[in-house]
Amino acid sequence: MARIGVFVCHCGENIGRTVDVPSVARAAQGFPGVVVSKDNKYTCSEPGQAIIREAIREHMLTGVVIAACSPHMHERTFRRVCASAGLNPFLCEIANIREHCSWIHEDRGEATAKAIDLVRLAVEKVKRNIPLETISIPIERKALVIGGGIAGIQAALDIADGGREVILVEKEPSIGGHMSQLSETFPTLDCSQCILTPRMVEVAQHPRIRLMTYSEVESVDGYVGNFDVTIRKKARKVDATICTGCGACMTACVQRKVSNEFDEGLSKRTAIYTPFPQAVPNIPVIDQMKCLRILSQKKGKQDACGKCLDACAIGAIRFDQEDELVTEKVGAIVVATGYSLYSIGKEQDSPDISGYGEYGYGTIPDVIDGMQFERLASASGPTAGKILRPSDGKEPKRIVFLQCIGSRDRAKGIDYCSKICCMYVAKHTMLYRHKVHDGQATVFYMDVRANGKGYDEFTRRAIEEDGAVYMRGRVSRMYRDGDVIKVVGFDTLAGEPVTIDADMVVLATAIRPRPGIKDLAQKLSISYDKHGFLNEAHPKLRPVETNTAGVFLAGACQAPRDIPDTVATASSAAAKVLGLFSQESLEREPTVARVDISHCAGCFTCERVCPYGAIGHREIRDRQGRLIKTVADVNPGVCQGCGTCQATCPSKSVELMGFTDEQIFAEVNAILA
Amino acid sequence: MASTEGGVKEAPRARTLSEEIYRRTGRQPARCYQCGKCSAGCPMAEETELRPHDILRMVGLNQADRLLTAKSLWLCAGCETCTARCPNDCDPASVIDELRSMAVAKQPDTLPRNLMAFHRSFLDQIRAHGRISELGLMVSYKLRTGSLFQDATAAPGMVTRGKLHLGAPSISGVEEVRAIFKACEEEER
Amino acid sequence: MVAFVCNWCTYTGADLAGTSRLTMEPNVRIVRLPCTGRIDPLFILKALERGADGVIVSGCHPGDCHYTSGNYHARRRFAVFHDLLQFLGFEEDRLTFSWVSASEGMKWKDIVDDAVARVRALGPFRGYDREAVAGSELAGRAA
Amino acid sequence: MKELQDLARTLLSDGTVQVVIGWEDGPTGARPVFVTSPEGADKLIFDTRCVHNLATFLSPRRSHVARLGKAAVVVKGCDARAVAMLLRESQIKREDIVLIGVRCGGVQKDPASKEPLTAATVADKCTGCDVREPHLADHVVGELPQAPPNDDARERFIEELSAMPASERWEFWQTAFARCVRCNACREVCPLCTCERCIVDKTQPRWIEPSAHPAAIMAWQITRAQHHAGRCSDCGECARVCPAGIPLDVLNREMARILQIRFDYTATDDPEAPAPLGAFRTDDGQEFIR
Amino acid sequence: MTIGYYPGCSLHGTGREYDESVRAVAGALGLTLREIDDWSCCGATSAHSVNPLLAVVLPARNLALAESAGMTDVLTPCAACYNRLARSEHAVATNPELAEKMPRLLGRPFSNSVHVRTVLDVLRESLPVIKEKTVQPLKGMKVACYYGCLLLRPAEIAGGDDPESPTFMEEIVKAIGAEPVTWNLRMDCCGGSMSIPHAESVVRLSRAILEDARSAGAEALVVACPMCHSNLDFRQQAYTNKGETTLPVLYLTELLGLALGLNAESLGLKRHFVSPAPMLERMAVAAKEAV
Repeated sequence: MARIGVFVCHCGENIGRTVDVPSVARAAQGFPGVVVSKDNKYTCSEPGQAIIREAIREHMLTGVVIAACSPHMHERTFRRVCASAGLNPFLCEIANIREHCSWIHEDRGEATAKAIDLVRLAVEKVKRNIPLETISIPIERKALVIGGGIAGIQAALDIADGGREVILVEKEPSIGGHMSQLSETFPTLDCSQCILTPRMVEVAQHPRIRLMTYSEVESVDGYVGNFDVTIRKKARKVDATICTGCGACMTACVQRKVSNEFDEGLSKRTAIYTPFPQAVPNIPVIDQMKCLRILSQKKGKQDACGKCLDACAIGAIRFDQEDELVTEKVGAIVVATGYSLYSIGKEQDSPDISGYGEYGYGTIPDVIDGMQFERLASASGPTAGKILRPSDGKEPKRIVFLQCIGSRDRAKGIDYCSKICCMYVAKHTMLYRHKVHDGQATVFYMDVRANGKGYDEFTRRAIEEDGAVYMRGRVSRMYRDGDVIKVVGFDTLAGEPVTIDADMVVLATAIRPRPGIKDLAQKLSISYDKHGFLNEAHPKLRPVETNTAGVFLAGACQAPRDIPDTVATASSAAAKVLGLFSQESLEREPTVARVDISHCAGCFTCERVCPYGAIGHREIRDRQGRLIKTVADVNPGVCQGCGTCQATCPSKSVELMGFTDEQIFAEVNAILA
Repeated sequence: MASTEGGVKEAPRARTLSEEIYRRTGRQPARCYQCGKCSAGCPMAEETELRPHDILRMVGLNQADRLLTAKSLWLCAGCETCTARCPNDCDPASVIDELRSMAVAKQPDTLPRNLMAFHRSFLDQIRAHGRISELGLMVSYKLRTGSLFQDATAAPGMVTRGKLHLGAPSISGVEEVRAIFKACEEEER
Repeated sequence: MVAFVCNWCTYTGADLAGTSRLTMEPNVRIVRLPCTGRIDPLFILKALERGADGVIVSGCHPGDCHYTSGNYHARRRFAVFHDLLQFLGFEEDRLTFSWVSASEGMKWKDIVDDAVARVRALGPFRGYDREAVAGSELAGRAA
Repeated sequence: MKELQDLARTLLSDGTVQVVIGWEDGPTGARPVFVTSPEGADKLIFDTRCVHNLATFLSPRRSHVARLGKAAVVVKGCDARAVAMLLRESQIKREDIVLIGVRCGGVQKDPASKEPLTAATVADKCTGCDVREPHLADHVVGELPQAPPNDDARERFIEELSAMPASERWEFWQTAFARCVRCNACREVCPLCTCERCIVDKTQPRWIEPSAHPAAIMAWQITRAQHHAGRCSDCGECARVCPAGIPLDVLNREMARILQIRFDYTATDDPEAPAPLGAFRTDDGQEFIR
Repeated sequence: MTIGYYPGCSLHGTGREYDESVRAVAGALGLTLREIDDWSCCGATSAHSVNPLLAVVLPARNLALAESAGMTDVLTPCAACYNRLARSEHAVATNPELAEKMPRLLGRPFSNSVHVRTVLDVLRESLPVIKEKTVQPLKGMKVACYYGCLLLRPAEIAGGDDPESPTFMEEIVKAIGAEPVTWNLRMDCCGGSMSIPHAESVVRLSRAILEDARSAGAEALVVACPMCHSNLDFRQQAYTNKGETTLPVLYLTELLGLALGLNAESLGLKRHFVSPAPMLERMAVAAKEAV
C-alpha cells in the first residue's frame, strides 16, 4: 500500500502569486495513497528539507512528490533529501508548478487547477516508481594515447606523472612526430630537437609508460572506463628485445636509394632504417616495400641479399617476424594523431580538393614547401643546416615565400585558415637571413595573423630587423625561366602587378587532417567536421572532450594548432583523464533499459535502433544446457536511457527504468482523470 | 563551381550593387577578400585604371556611379584568367560582363565611343545577317568611329589573301535570330 | 490536452518559456520523457482514448538529440503513424509534432497556443462516439 | 504437380526433412496439409486455389509444428518474403528449413473457386506480381506461368478513399472497425506475428483494451499496421480470415505505399535488406513536424 | 565517325585557311564533318559585353539546330566560338531556371543534349590514326604550342584538358614528329577581340608571346584559334616593315596536314602574312639530308 507524501512549495511569491498553494496541498491530501500533504514557503530551504525528512520517517513514506520548480533545478537536491532520510532517491518525483504553471499563466483558478493536475500526475507516477540503485561501473585506470607527436608525448607524460599507467601508440618507427622535423621554433627560436628530445627519452624511460611504436589501433570496443582496444604491432623484422641500435645493419644495407620521408624527400635512406639519429626507440625497422631480400622473396627467389643479417652480430634481424595483435583494457583514450600537409600536386587524397596547376603542380624543382625548408634549415638536415636549393645545390639569394597555399582557398577545396603559417613563414625569413646574410626574402601574404604571446612582435622583427619584404596579395602564376622562377603576383597595397625573380620558392601549405582519421573516428565513434578534423563536445566549454565519454582530443587532430596550443590541449586532455581516473567508480543514473527475457522473442529490432550499441544477444538454456532461445540483452554500462528500444519493441519486452510504460500510462490517466 | 551565366532572375530586387550582381550571376562579390590574384593574372592589368580586384572592391562598396562609367570595364579582353584562378569563385569575368550590360542599360552616352561602336556594329551585323562579315564589320565600325584609316593598311592584304569577303552573307534563319535579340533585350530589362 | 516531450530540449525549452514569463494557454499537461525516441504512438492513442482532445509531441531538432539518434528513429515512426492516421481520416489538427530546442521558449509558447487554438476550433474529440459516426451510407462499402 | 510430389517424396524418404508443409485438396477447396510420410506426398497439390501463406507455420510460436521435426515448406514467390522476414528477425535459421518454391501465376480471391483467373477472380495481392519465379528457395518446381491479370481493384479503392474528405474516411473506417469482434484471427494467421506475448495480451499496463470499444479496436488496428510496417509481405491472409470482412489488406497496402513514398522501401525477399523502421536518414522528410 | 561542325564567322573570313585545313585533315583522318545547317554567329565578345543573356542564347541557337539534326558532338575549331558555345552549354546545364526558359527565348525546342568540342579534343582522340597516317614526320621541327586562353575556358571544362597545365596540343605535335619547346606564355592572352578597338594592347601582348616563343628556340608558333592567329600573324606585318625577324604562325591543322602529306595549297598556307615557306624549305632540305 502506497504511502505518498506531497510537499507543495510557494517558492516565496513565485508560485503563490498565481497558484493557490494551500488548496493544491489540500486537494493532494485527497488523492488515493497520499498520507501527508503540506505546503511550504521554501521547500528547497534547509527547514523545508527538514520537514520532508521528518515526514518520511514519521509517516513511513514510500514515495515523495515535490511540487515546486523544474526538476532541472532541484531534482538532485530533493533526491538527496530522500536518501538522507532513508528513502530510495528514485522514489521522489517533481511536479513542475513554477516554470510550467505559475510563471506562464495569469488566471489563478486555471493555474491552480493545472497545478493540481500536475501533482496528481506526479503522485500516480511515483506510486509506480521502484527503488533503483545508481549503477557504478569500475574504471580501468590505464590510458591509451594514440599518436606519439608532441601532443601524445605531453599527454602521456602528464598522465604517467599523475600516477597512472599509459600505453602510447605511434604508427611510425619512432615517436617525435612533426616537431622532430622542425629546425627552430617560434616565437623564441629555440631548437626544436633540443627541447623535444629530452621529452622523448623521458617517455621511453618512464616506468608507467608502455611505448608501442610502429603500431596502430586496430579496433576499439567497450565504453568509458572499460575500453577494449586491439593494437596491431607491425612487423619490424628486427627483434626489439635484443637490438642494441648499433646501426651496423644500416651501414651494411645495399638499398640506399629510398626517399627519406623524415627529410621530406630531400635525402635518401636505406631499406633497414631508423627515421632519424635521435629516434626513440633507437631500433631500426625493415621497409618491406624496399628491402631487396623481401622483394626478391616475393618473386620466389630465396635468400637474396641478407647483408644486414650478416652485419648484425647478435642476430636481431628476424625476417620471419609477422604483424602481431595485442589487446589491452584501458579506461580512457587520448587521440593525438596530429596533421598532414597539403600538397599542390595534381593528385589529391580527396576528390573535393585540387592542386595548383598555375604553380606547376609541384613540378618546378626549386618550389618546396615549408616542412622541406625546415629540413634545409635544420642542423641535422640533409644540408646540415645550409640553405641550398634542391635543383643544383646553389645557395638561393632570393627566396619568395607564399602564404595561404591551399588555405583560405574555396576553389581548391579548403576554406579554413591554417593558423600557424603566418608565424612559421616569419620564422623562415629570419632563419634565411641569419644563414644567408645577403639573401632577400619576399613574402606574399593576405593577412598576418599573429595573435599569440609575443607573436606580433616576432613578425614585426622579421620585417624590421631581418628585412623581409611583405607583399599583400596572392600569386597568380609561377613559371621557370632558365634557372630563375618567375613569380607573377600583385601588390594590392601598392596597387600594381609585380613579377619577382626567385631562386627558390617556399609554399606555406595548408594543414590538413591525417589521412585515415575518419576510420579511427569511426572506431572510436566520435564525430569529425566536413574537413575531417575531429569534433570537440563543445567548442567553448568542453574543448578537449568528445561526444563519446572517455575519449579526449589533443593537438592538431582537432584543428590547425601550433606547439604551445598543442601542448596546452594535451595537458588539459591529460587532466581530464586523471580526473576520470580519480573517481572511485563511474556513477550512472539507473534509468537504463531492462529486457523481460520471458517474453522477448529475439527479433532484435531494439538492437537496430539503439544509438549506443548497448544491446547484445543472450542465450537462454535449460538445465541440460540446451539452447531455448536467444534474447536481447542490455549492457547497463553502455545504455544511456533514451528508451528508443522500448518504443520500438512490438511486444514491449524491454522497459526503461524510471520511465516504464506503466508509469507513463498512469501519468496519462492522471491527467485525464 | 557552377557557372550561372544568364543570371538568376527569381531573387527579389536587389538593394546593393553586390546583391544585384548576385541576383544576375549567382556569384557573390562579397566573398572577395582582395587577394589580387585576379589582377595578378590579368593581361590588361598594366593598362587599366581599375583592375579586376578593384572592380570587385567597388562593387562591394556599392559605387555604381563610378563603376558604370569606368573605361576599364571595356578593356577586359575576356580571357577569363581571373575567373579560372579566383580562390573564392567570385568569377570576376562574369561580374565585369554584368557591369557592362548594366552600363549599357543605364548610361550608354558615357561609354567609350570606339568600343561601344565596335560592339554595336558587331551586333548589328548579326541582327542584320545572322553572321559576321569581317570586312563589313570593319567598314561599319570605321564609319561609326570615323577612324577610317586606322589599320587600313591591313584591308588590301586581307582581301588579296582571300581573307575578307565583300558583300555580307545572310542566313535564312535571320528572322529567328532577330527574335532572339528581342527576347533577350526584354528579359534583361 | 497532453504533451509528450523530451527532457533535454523541449522540456527545458518549456522551462525557459517559464523563466521568461511567457503567458500561454493553460490546458496543456506535459509528460516528461527522456527522448522522443521513447514515445510510442500508443501513448497518443491512449491519450485520445482517455478523452484528450489534442496531443503535442515535441523533442530535439534533428542533429541535436541528446542521445544522438533517438529523434531520427522517432521521426520515421511518427511519419508512418501520421500518414496512417491521415488515411484513416483522423482530424489532423488534433495532433501536433514539433521540434523545440532548449533555447526556443518562444517557439514552445507559439506551439502550445496554436495547438490549443486549432483543437478549440474542432471542439471536443468525439471520434470514438458511435452516435457521432454511425448511420453511414458507407457502411455497405466497408463490407 | 508430379514434380512437387516427387520432390516431397524424396525429401521425406531420404530423411532430409520429417514433414513437408503444402496444400491438399479439401472439401472447401485447397487447404494446408502436413505430410509426414513419403506415401502422403501424393496428396500435395498446387494450383490457383493455394492462396494460403504457409510461411506462417514456420513461426516459432507454432511449437506444435516444430515438434514434427525439420520441415520443408512450399512457398509461392510472395510467401518467400515472409520467410525472408522471419530470417531477418532471426526467428528461424536458414539451415533448419527447406524451401520448395513453386512458380505461380496468381491465385484466386476465393480458395474454393476453380474459375480461370480473370481481373474479377484474381486475388488483389497478385496484380503486378514480380515474383512468379520464387527466390530464396532450395528447390523450385513447376512451369513459369503467364503473369496474372494486372488490374488492382485495391489500388483504385485506395485512390478513391484518399480522395474523400477526411471526415468520410474516418466514418468509413469506424464503420468497418465497428464490426471487429476482437477475435484476433488476423493475428493468429499472420506469419509475422511472432511475438511470444502479443502486446494485446500485456496487462501491466493494458495498452489495448480487449473490449470491442471503438478506441480499443482503433488502438489494435493501428498497432497491427504499425508493427507490420516494413515487415508485411502483403499475403492478405489477415483480410481473408477476418470473420467481419474488414479490409485489413487495404490498410497494409496503404502502409506499404507510405513506406514506398517516404523511405523508398518495398517489401522484399532479401533477408539482408534493412528494415525501414530500424533505420533512418538524417534527411528524412519532416514536413508534418513544426 | 561523323561529327557536327560549327565553323563560325572567322573561319569564313580571316580564318579561312583554318577552315580549309580542318576539313582537309578531317578528310585525311576519316572524320566526316557535318556542318550545322544555317548556323548563326555565336555573338562573340560583343554579345557578352552588352547583354550576357544574349551571350547564352545566340550560341544556343546553333546547339539547338545541331540537336534537331540529330548530332551529339559539335566540333568548333574557333577557340572564341568554342568558348561561347561551351559556356552556353555549361550555363544551361548548371542553371535550371535558365534551362527552363531557353526554348521560349530560342523560339525552338532545346534540351541541351549536344556536346561542344575543341579541335584539340577531337584530334587527340584520333592520335593512333594520326601516327599511322603520318607520311612526312616533321622530325626535329621545333614548335611552340600556343593555347591562349579561350581554348581552356570555362576552366571547369577546359576542352577536356587541364586548364592550368594543358598537354593536348603537345601530344598531337609529338605524334607527328615535331618537337614542342617548353616556354612560358603558352596560356597567356593575346588580346583577343581587342584587336580592332584596342590594337595597341594586342600589339604589346602578341609581341611578348612571339618573343618568348622565339627565345625558347621555336621555329614556328602553333595555334588553334583564328583570333590568336590574326593577332599574332597579321600583327607581324609591322615587324617586317621594320625589318625585324618574324616567326611563322601555323594552325595546328596546317602542321598536321603537312605531316599527313597534304599539299600546302589545300591547307591555305599561302594565306599567311608571315610566310612559312622558308621554314618549310629548311625542313625539306633537312629531310632529304636525312635520307
